[in-house]
Amino acid sequence: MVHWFAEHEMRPISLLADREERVPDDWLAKVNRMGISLSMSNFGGDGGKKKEGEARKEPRERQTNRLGVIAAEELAWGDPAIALSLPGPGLGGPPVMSTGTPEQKERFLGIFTKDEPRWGAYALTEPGAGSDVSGIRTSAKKVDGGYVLNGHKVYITNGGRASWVVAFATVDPSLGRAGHRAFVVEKGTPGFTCTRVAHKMGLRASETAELVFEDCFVPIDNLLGGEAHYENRAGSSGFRVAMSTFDSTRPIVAAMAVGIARAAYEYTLDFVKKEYPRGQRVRSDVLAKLGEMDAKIHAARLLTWEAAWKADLGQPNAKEAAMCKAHAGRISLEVCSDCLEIMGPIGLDGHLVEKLYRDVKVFDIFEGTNQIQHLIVARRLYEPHGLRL
Amino acid sequence: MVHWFAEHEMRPISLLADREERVPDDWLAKVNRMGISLSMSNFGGDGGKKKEGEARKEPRERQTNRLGVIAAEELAWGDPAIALSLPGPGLGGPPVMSTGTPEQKERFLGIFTKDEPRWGAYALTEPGAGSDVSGIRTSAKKVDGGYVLNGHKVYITNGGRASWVVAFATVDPSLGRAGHRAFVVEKGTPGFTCTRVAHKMGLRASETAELVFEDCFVPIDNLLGGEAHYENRAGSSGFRVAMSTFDSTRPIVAAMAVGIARAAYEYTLDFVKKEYPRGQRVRSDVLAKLGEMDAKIHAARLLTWEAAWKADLGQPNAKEAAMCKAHAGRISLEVCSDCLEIMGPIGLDGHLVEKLYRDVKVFDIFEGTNQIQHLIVARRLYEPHGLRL
Amino acid sequence: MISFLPSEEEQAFVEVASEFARTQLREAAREAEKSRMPSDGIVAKAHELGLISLELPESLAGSELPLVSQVQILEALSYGDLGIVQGLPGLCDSSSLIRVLPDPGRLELADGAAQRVPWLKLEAGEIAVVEEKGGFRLQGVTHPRRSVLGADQLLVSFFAPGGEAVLAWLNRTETEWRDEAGDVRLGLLAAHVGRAIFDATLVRQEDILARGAEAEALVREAETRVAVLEAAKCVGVMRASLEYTIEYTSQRKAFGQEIPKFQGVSFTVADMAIETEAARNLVWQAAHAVDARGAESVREAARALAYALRSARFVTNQGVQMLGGAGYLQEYPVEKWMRDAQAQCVLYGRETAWFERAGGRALGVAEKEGVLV
Amino acid sequence: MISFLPSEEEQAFVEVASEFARTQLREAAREAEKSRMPSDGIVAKAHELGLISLELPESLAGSELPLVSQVQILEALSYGDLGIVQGLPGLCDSSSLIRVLPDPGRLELADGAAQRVPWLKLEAGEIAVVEEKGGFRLQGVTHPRRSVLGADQLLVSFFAPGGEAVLAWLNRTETEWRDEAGDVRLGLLAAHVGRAIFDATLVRQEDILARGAEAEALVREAETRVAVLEAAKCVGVMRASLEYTIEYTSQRKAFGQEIPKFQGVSFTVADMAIETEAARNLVWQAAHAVDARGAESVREAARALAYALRSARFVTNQGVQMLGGAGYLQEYPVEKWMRDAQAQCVLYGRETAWFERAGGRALGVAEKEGVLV
Repeated sequence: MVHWFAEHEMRPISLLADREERVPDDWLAKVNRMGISLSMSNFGGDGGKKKEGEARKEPRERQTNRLGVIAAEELAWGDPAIALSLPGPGLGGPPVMSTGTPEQKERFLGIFTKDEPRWGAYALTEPGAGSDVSGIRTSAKKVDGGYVLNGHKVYITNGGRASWVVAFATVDPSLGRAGHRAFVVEKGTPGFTCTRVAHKMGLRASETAELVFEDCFVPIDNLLGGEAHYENRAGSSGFRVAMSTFDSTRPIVAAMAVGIARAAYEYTLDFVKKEYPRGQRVRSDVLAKLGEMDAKIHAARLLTWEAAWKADLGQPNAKEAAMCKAHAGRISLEVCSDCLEIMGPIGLDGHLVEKLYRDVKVFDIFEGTNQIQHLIVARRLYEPHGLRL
Repeated sequence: MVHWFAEHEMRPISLLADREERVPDDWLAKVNRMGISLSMSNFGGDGGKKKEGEARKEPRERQTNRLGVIAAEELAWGDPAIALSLPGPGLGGPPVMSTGTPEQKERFLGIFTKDEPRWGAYALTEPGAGSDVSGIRTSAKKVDGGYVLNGHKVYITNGGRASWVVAFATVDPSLGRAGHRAFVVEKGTPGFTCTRVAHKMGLRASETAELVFEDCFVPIDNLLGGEAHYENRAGSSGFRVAMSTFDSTRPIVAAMAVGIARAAYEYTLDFVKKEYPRGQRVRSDVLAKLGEMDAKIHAARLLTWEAAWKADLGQPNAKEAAMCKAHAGRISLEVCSDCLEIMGPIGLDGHLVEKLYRDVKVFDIFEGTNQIQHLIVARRLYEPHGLRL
Repeated sequence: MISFLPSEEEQAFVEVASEFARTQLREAAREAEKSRMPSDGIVAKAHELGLISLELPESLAGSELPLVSQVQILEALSYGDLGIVQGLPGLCDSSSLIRVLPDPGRLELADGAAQRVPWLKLEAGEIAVVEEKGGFRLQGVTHPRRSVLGADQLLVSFFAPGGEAVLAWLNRTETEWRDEAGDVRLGLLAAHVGRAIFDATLVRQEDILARGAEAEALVREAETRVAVLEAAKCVGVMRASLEYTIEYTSQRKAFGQEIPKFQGVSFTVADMAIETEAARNLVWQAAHAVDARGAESVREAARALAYALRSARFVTNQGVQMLGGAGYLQEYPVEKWMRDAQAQCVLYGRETAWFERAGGRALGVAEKEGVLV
Repeated sequence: MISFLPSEEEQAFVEVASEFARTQLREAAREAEKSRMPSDGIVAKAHELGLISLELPESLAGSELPLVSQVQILEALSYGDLGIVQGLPGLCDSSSLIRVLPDPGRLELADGAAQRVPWLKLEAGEIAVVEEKGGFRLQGVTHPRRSVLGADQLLVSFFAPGGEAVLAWLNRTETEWRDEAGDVRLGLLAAHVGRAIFDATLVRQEDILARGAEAEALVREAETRVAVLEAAKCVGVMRASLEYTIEYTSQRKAFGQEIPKFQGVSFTVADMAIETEAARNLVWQAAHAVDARGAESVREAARALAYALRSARFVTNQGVQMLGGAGYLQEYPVEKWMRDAQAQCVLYGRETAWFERAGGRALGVAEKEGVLV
């Protein structure tokens, strides 16, 4: 089903959306009615879309994460930029699901209906901070009835059109991670503006926004989990919200990278078949390259499945999530680049592979750079030896 | 000339020396009479062998370093383990030449004559310290008329048979690098023993020794450069002796790695010519691998030449020395491994390439690991930007 | 979707193998390398534990385990020492060939697990073959191969002068050949690597097990199984190097701190872990696929072996690198693992050829000619 | 032994180029990408400085510089912006072909430097060729190539139906062809990349410059020169990415310290520097070799280009990686350099093919058939 959608609904508008740097509105409306959404929204339970109004007791579906990565691979195979633009809570979904109060889940996830395409977003990164999540500087000052936010967030997927954004801020930078808080800031809140939509190397059809909070008052009801959540636990809870999100989103991002690599690889297989008529001998180095891609793609996919599988079992999967992200981020670019090499100059003109190459690069950067993933893997490897990295 | 020697004197005993883990004595005596020595001994001026008795004013020969790397490549092409076993002051030569008093140069370098093969050695590394040269723990306690050394040194090439060893020790660990002193310790000095000769993955014909100093009294005359040398200059002089040695020895080590890679590559070229009779089509992936090796070897050689060339011009070359060592250390193993792949199982039995593969690995480790070289390169790259790494 | 959990039965078997590997193989590794064979004690113990007849059919008193179980056991054993694993008797690669034979009973193997039987898959031109009396005469010296020294029997596959594939079983008692140790120093020194020497050796008509398309199909299926099993062994040696490296570096300081705090060390170790896990998953998946569909899954098997060979070179090399000078010394195990892994690549590579094969299957080209069909 | 010092004259030329690159090309890069060509001002200035007729023979008012001088100048220019460099007029790749022609004067080029003349080295089967009246008719659409859009003239080399090589000069005023921009987005967007469309286009007998062995020799020599020149441009874009990355990362903090203090950053940057320097030296040496021995040095040229293409991909990719999210944004230059470098590889690769060529020469195989001679 998802593959059918990817092939017949996404692929046909893929190059167009890249050129126009946006996904057509009527397409989004149509897809929203079909109920298709990037499975990120389903993480940590089920997304709000289908079950609004039902009680959500977070029954960990045994297959949720595995189904999630399979769907993400297929959607990215169709088109990663369009996949990221699909209506739904996006990366904002997991923190609301995992940390939100029942009322918050209802309020923020309940808006995703088939009537109108809507988006949620996730605002963590700040200019000059990048992968250093602990160093956020957006401030949250406690005032009567809520908090006042001031700060600047960058690289926010769907940040401009989102109905709400999960934004991370600190109540006191000197507290470090313990001072972090997560807020749901709604579109139209005074002092909350989208200042810019970035032009990028790839993923051009996906909206990447910069957000600014200027004396932006956020009512106490929008503090994710409520005051109690941060008082009850010893420190660093807002930070943990951000971090635990990664363990479920990294396999999704890795799966998308796998989907992109697979798209490039399959496209190139078809290309080679066309270039070498039946009965002709294929260059051995081209065969070896194709075999190498096949191996890399499957290796990355299996690492991704492994991380998702562990999540489904309820086991800690931070190491596996980082591994699959690091591996998939790296090999997917290599695959796209090798595909371009095999296709030669023909590949420059109107073929999908060059677009996939531009798209895929950021998968080695966002949701934690390759370097951060290595740090996390190393940390888990040395932890049993009493070494803190 | 050097190539002739490598081909006709070294190659024939190469596999034998590896198996017996030593170079035959009569061969060493013969070679010593021929006056052939690994050009390391010629660094920082001219080695003691040929000009003993003459005044040495360190006239920087314009070509010395460049000739040195060319000779080192050829000798290692012949056999790297045997090259390291050639009589001469070895790595002990450069510090004596650069820092020794005229009397010390005379006394220590004057022993290298054609009468009898003799060796010098260089003892820096300690167990548990590895590349961290600044962390040496061998102690030098000032006493009447000299110093008493206590400590343990490892990985000393020709350490067992050397007539003397340049050993680094600290007069006070709390002084850090400023406390370092370099001594020439002569064979037979009471308290100075060779405790073990190591068995290694490769370079088996080269003697790698462990040395122990136990209350070993070294007369003041054997403090390299004399007391004055350390008093006149502000701190860290012993450390500098060790470090500046690297800038001239690393290109030599890199050149040897290039020589090994070239030997494996040329051997494999010949092998392929034999395997594919004239008029037969060679597999395109084998051709591409050979071309890649050709490129890598030449790239490494040129980096090595560049470092030597800078040294000949009297320019700082620490960055280039580290670059060529890092590059050559890495690619030479890749080349040997690829050669083994091309030769297939035949290469397992009595062929030179597998020996070269075992030999070459350590070239990415000794004289500073690949990691240390990267650190040095990075340090030089960021220095102009005011950043100390 | 694939499960990453071993079954309970597998788990028990793997634990036995792990225990044996840890307590005995690891310790005996250097000694076996020196004497160029595993000790009698090790062989007897391995036999007793049932670890050397995993692939053999039950009709020959083997365990006839599925590949997915075998790969776990072989990984566990090779974690102890790949060199010893490759030197154990049992029929080696030939057990995969025997496993796929329609009638293995005719081989009259009393105890397959006690025997050393290499499978010599002779390359075109490696040995001179002439037809004689419905059989063949072989003349020449083979390339070095595992298990050849002191082999009890030989399985040979070769091409007859007309290009027809032939698969034959040579018995010491009936057929004459010699073997030659040569001068092998790289690695897998306990694996009985040597060359077989045929001096007008007669392959009688009754020695022939299969020919033509049937022989080719058997060879292809057996090769596919061998690829998966050998890949699993690569994973074992990788894991050995990885874990030793973590252990060693975690206790070592330089420049005033634990060296894993330098990303030059810890990132490399992370890459070692990632490559090991990636290879492991590919092997696991290939085993599943071949268990289900036999030689049809040659693509999965080929890519698993190619990836494992490459990763094994990378991981064991970095293991030496991370130990620095110590890594180069024979008193630490990592240099041996690097040599063993490289020898494994030489014996079972070329890596590029396996990638090529996987690519060919993905593209749909004919195995032999590399042309599109 | 090789000297790594430029001559004084070269030094002066390089300084002019560097200044131009720094002050004008770097700044105009995005604009040129947007308008898909360098601005008139840039073109005029480049012309005025004599930077676009370096390879042309003096008989055509070119500078006829040795390659060893040109590679330094091209590196300096491409350091500014590779996209603009590839979009400047002047005869482009064809100037190398013109340079080796025995009688370039017959081409009647008023001002070569002002013209855009691609060299279409047509692959076997790319275009249908039929013989006609001692000349040929071409039919079909070529692959995308640099400088095709709005070309003033064409140099074409192709194989006649019998397999004979033909080299011809097509003039807009005499010959008809069309060009097509297509949909190019990857990189080198200012380089006039497009396809030429031949619709029964006639190559008259008088258009033919050479055929048979002579044509092949000219093509081989020109190709060798082009390889060196294009490799030099790769070095320029590498150096741009390297230096920008050093500058950017040196000012950036994370986790409380400057990010180059993490070896995950600084070691990668060191690798970028090593690869850039390695490629640079190979280019330098190849230029020396080709200056001295022409097409005989195809091995040096091929390995320099192959290495430079690979390194350019590596270095420009790591440049983006080291900048993190910023690297992916068009407001920083590194993403453009990565795209441009990849496009350069696509246009002048395949890297593997160049390595193959170098390997073939090292081994002594015939260029065309890949067989040992």
